Amino acid sequence: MHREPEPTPTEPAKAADDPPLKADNGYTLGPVQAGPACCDPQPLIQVENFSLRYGLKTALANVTLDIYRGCITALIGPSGCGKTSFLSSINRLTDLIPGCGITGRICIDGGDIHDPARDVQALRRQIGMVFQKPTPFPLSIYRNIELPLHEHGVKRRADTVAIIEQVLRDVGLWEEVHDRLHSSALSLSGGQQQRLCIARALALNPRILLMDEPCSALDPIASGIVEDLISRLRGRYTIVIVTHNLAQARRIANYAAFFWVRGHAGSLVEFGHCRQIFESPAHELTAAYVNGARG
Amino acid sequence: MRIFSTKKYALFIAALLLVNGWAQPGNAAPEKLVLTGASTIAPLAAEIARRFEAQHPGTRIDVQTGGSSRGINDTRNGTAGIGMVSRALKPAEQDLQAHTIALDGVGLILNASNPISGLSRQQVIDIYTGKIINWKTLGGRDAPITAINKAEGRSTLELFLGYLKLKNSDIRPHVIIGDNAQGIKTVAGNPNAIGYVSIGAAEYEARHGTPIKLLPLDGVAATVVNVRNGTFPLSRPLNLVTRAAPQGLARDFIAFARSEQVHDLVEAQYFVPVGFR
Amino acid sequence: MIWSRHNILSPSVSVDTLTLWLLRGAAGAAMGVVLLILLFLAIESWPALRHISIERFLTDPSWNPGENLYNLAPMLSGTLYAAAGALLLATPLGIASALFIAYYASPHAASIYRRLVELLAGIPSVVYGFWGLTTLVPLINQLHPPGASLLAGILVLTLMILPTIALTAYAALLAVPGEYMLGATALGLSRWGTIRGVALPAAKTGIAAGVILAAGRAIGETMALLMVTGNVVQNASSLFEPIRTLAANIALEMPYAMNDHRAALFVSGLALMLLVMLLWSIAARLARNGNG
Amino acid sequence: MAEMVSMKSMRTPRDCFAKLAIYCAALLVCAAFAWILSDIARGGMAHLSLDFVIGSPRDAGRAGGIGSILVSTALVLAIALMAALPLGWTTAALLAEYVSAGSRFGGAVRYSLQVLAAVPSIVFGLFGNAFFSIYLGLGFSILSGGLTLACMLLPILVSTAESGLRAIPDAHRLSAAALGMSRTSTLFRLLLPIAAPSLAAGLLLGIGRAIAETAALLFTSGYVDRTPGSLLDSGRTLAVHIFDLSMNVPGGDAAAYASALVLIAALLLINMVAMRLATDWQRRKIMAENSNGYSNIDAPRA
Repeated sequence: MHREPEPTPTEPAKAADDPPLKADNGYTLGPVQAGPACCDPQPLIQVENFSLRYGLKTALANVTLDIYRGCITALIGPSGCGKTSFLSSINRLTDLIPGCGITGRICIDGGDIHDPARDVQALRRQIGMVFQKPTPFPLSIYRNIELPLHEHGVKRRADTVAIIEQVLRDVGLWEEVHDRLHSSALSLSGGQQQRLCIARALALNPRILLMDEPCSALDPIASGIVEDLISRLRGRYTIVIVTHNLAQARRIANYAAFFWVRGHAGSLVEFGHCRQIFESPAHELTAAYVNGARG
Repeated sequence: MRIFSTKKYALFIAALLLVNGWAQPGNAAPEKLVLTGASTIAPLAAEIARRFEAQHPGTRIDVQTGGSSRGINDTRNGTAGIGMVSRALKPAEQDLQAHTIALDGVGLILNASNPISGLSRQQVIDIYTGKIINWKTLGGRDAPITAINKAEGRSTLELFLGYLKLKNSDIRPHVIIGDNAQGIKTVAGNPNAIGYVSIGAAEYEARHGTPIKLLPLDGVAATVVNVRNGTFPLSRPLNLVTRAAPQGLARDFIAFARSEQVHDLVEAQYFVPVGFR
Repeated sequence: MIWSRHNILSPSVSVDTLTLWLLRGAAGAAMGVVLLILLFLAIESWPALRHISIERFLTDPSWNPGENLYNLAPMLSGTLYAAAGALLLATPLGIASALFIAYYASPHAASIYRRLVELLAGIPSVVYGFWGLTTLVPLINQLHPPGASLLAGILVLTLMILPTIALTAYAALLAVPGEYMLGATALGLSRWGTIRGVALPAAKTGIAAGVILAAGRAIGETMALLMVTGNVVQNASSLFEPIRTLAANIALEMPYAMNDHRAALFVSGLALMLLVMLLWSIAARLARNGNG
Repeated sequence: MAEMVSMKSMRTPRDCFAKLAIYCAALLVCAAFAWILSDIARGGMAHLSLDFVIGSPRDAGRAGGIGSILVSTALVLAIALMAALPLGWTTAALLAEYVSAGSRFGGAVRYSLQVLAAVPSIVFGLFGNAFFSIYLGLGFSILSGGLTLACMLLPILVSTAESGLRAIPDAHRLSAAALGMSRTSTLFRLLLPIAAPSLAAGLLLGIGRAIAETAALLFTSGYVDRTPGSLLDSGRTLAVHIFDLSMNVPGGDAAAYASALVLIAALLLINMVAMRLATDWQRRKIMAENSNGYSNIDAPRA
């Protein structure tokens, strides 16, 4: 398949001819051929002393952590502790909020994302984002993916078509929608819409995926399918996911970061391997939260 | 700007040009003359213009009404090439040149069903100043009088007031109208109304079946004949005015409007052609 | 190798900047229109304001520009009488129509009735005026000559502003949360009790804003009134007397007004504009407070 | 709301009276409007024919038709829309998408549009006469009339388009930004197509206002009743024609009725056609820009 960082990608047209590597329920994601294993972490996103405020109100104070390439990092913690703000800072979506200011640094591959010379749109193309509620545009399924592709220079129809098929297969939606690509995306079910949003993000071939409680607005079955999909994306993408579902975080995440509100501002309490956070938390707040939620 | 659809916009403009082209087939820019002013002259001027255009292809003459003052105004500020003024020019208007094309009178009109057949000058004054408010006083049926006055700025009004030696602020009207035609229409629609309009316009309408009648003034019947022989007390010249000595198309048109070629049109409107006096 | 083949252009910030300036230019032009209107009204009014002191517009014995008399007061009163009369009639009818659509009619009837009202909102004022002239004026003339009168003006205006009031009142009623109504019904209030006790108070500001908008429209209305009110400049002492409104005065005399007379018409236009602007700002404030 | 909240009516006398009053009011309104519409329909039908619609007016409009007047109306309308649409919609886009609530500039623009909406049409007529006809020297012409109307339509177009854009949830803007789309293409490719129905609704309202307008046109486009030869010629619109026929032409009532009927029919027709266009346009925009021929890759799969 064509998505791995190794320089041996397959032509997607060929991929379409080959019988897809069949995973259990229609997914066509192949096995991870390369990429860093989670046991050998290399930081992709480095956050140093990062603070965020809206107007005079500090939303997030002094966060420092590394997010590792190819891994799934779960952000957990109670509501209002700045998890979503942190997530939106990574692709500078917070720029859109008036009165929003930051201090500290967020670096991707060593480059500061707030560098004035940084092309924000190019940055955001590298970083896909999926929101809590599925947000397909009220356009056709096809157009939903075509629109960002067109924006980023993929203008030839054949290419567009190939990519759309590829990403829809990647999220296991192809079989369900290939005969109605031109009907409205709003006609899909919630789970399908969320997978379409993931596909739309994948179409731009990002390196990082940010997910803001991607399953919380879905019913348990759809939620299960999306969760399954997310764990399949591990290794291929660096994923940062906000979740309130601790069981889900345990199931899919390699790393977990626990946020808490201290003195009206959210801050990072503890960061570590998922298992460590859940089974032997170093901080008593973490222990209380994890146990409380469990019991 | 894809959504605003440059293509569609271009199409829109193209369609517009097409409509224009269709409206004026094969004629790039006709020579144009605009006449504005007295509603009394406008119908006549429109007829003359039509004949003039037929004889001079490539010209276009637009006639708009509005009143004599507007004719003066528009000619002064250049909006119109020729102004139509249904009275003699006042001393303050000597900066303009007047070219009389016909004579007209102003007559009182009643609804055709009104039994009154004549009014004295004093009676007319009393009606318009609100001293007589019922037709019964004048020997008619028992019905309140609806006095129709013209709006400020109309030459017919000025002429009429001058004849009655009244000021406009003395008048107690019930309805105020603009054009002659509006006055005729109001009188035709209201059996108890009285109004005053151009004799030409009134006679034209009366002949075409509108239920109105002209009243004699000072015992002189309001007819074209009496205007022509100068016995009718309320008569006036119909003028075309220009800012300076007319040039080009304006000169041709004024000459045409004063020529014998249009006498039949003048008479068809119940005006008196010049040169017949 | 799709990705490498496509030269993924870095989307330029300059396009966004360009768009922003384009939009700013357009908005500036829109703003310019208002300034231009005020500027030209002021310029054209200036000769009159210079020659004629302001109080003369209210204290001159009459409106006779030919005799240099410029009293706008009778036309102001005519305008206000007509607008007030129309509001008096149209407000209860409009609110009743809104209540009918919102709470009384069956869904089917409500949608038909609403369509009807919307259709009426779209009928040109000149058509209302024409209808008034050919139907209403002769009828009133039989009752009390001359027919063309304040009453005819009020009736025609009522028909014209009724849709505005009905539609805004309906929108305001629609915005009343359904739970309020359910709650009131659950307390055992009758339908009318619920409406009077809950719906109308909750929709009060919206309805008031609609009425004020309608008043603005009534004051600015020109053609329909020009056609049916008889246009005599006077303080009407009865419903059957003709009047002239400020707007009708402009339409009637503008074509042949000159010098100070023309300028005086621009003054009345300016006055009209300020009057309506005042009403609208009141309505806007009401609407804002209602929302906030 | 009747379907939302079904209230069981308790039959008190006051309740019955209120119900009666409201039904009477509704009936009264219906009756009044039935009266108007039937009057116009009855008066107009007799005079209406194809010749009337396409013919030129003769004898001050008593005879002949309204063909040239329809042409003038269409031209005035076209000028007005061509001037007002780009200006209005871009202004709306600025107000809805680029200006924060507290912005001075946005506030000023919004305030001036409110003022513009409040200006009575006769005042637009005064302004158009002073500015377009005399100051710019356009005279009594289709162009002056159309531009005056454009000023009048601006607030309607802006407010409908702005509210349409504001109704789009921010989630779409966020998603688009997260996908690295520029604000410009978000606006033109995503937000405006989504807002198409409200743009169309505003357009309809604008057309309705423009076609119905008389007072603003009397002193700007004039009332020459011939087919205009160019945009600098005077042209009489349908509404002005009705005014002239009913006020100034004895015996013009029949033609006025017929013209009024045509005017109302035109308003209804434009409404329907534009609605249809809007839905089609939106459907096309919802689908891909180059969707035709997608089936060729679809086929082997099927």
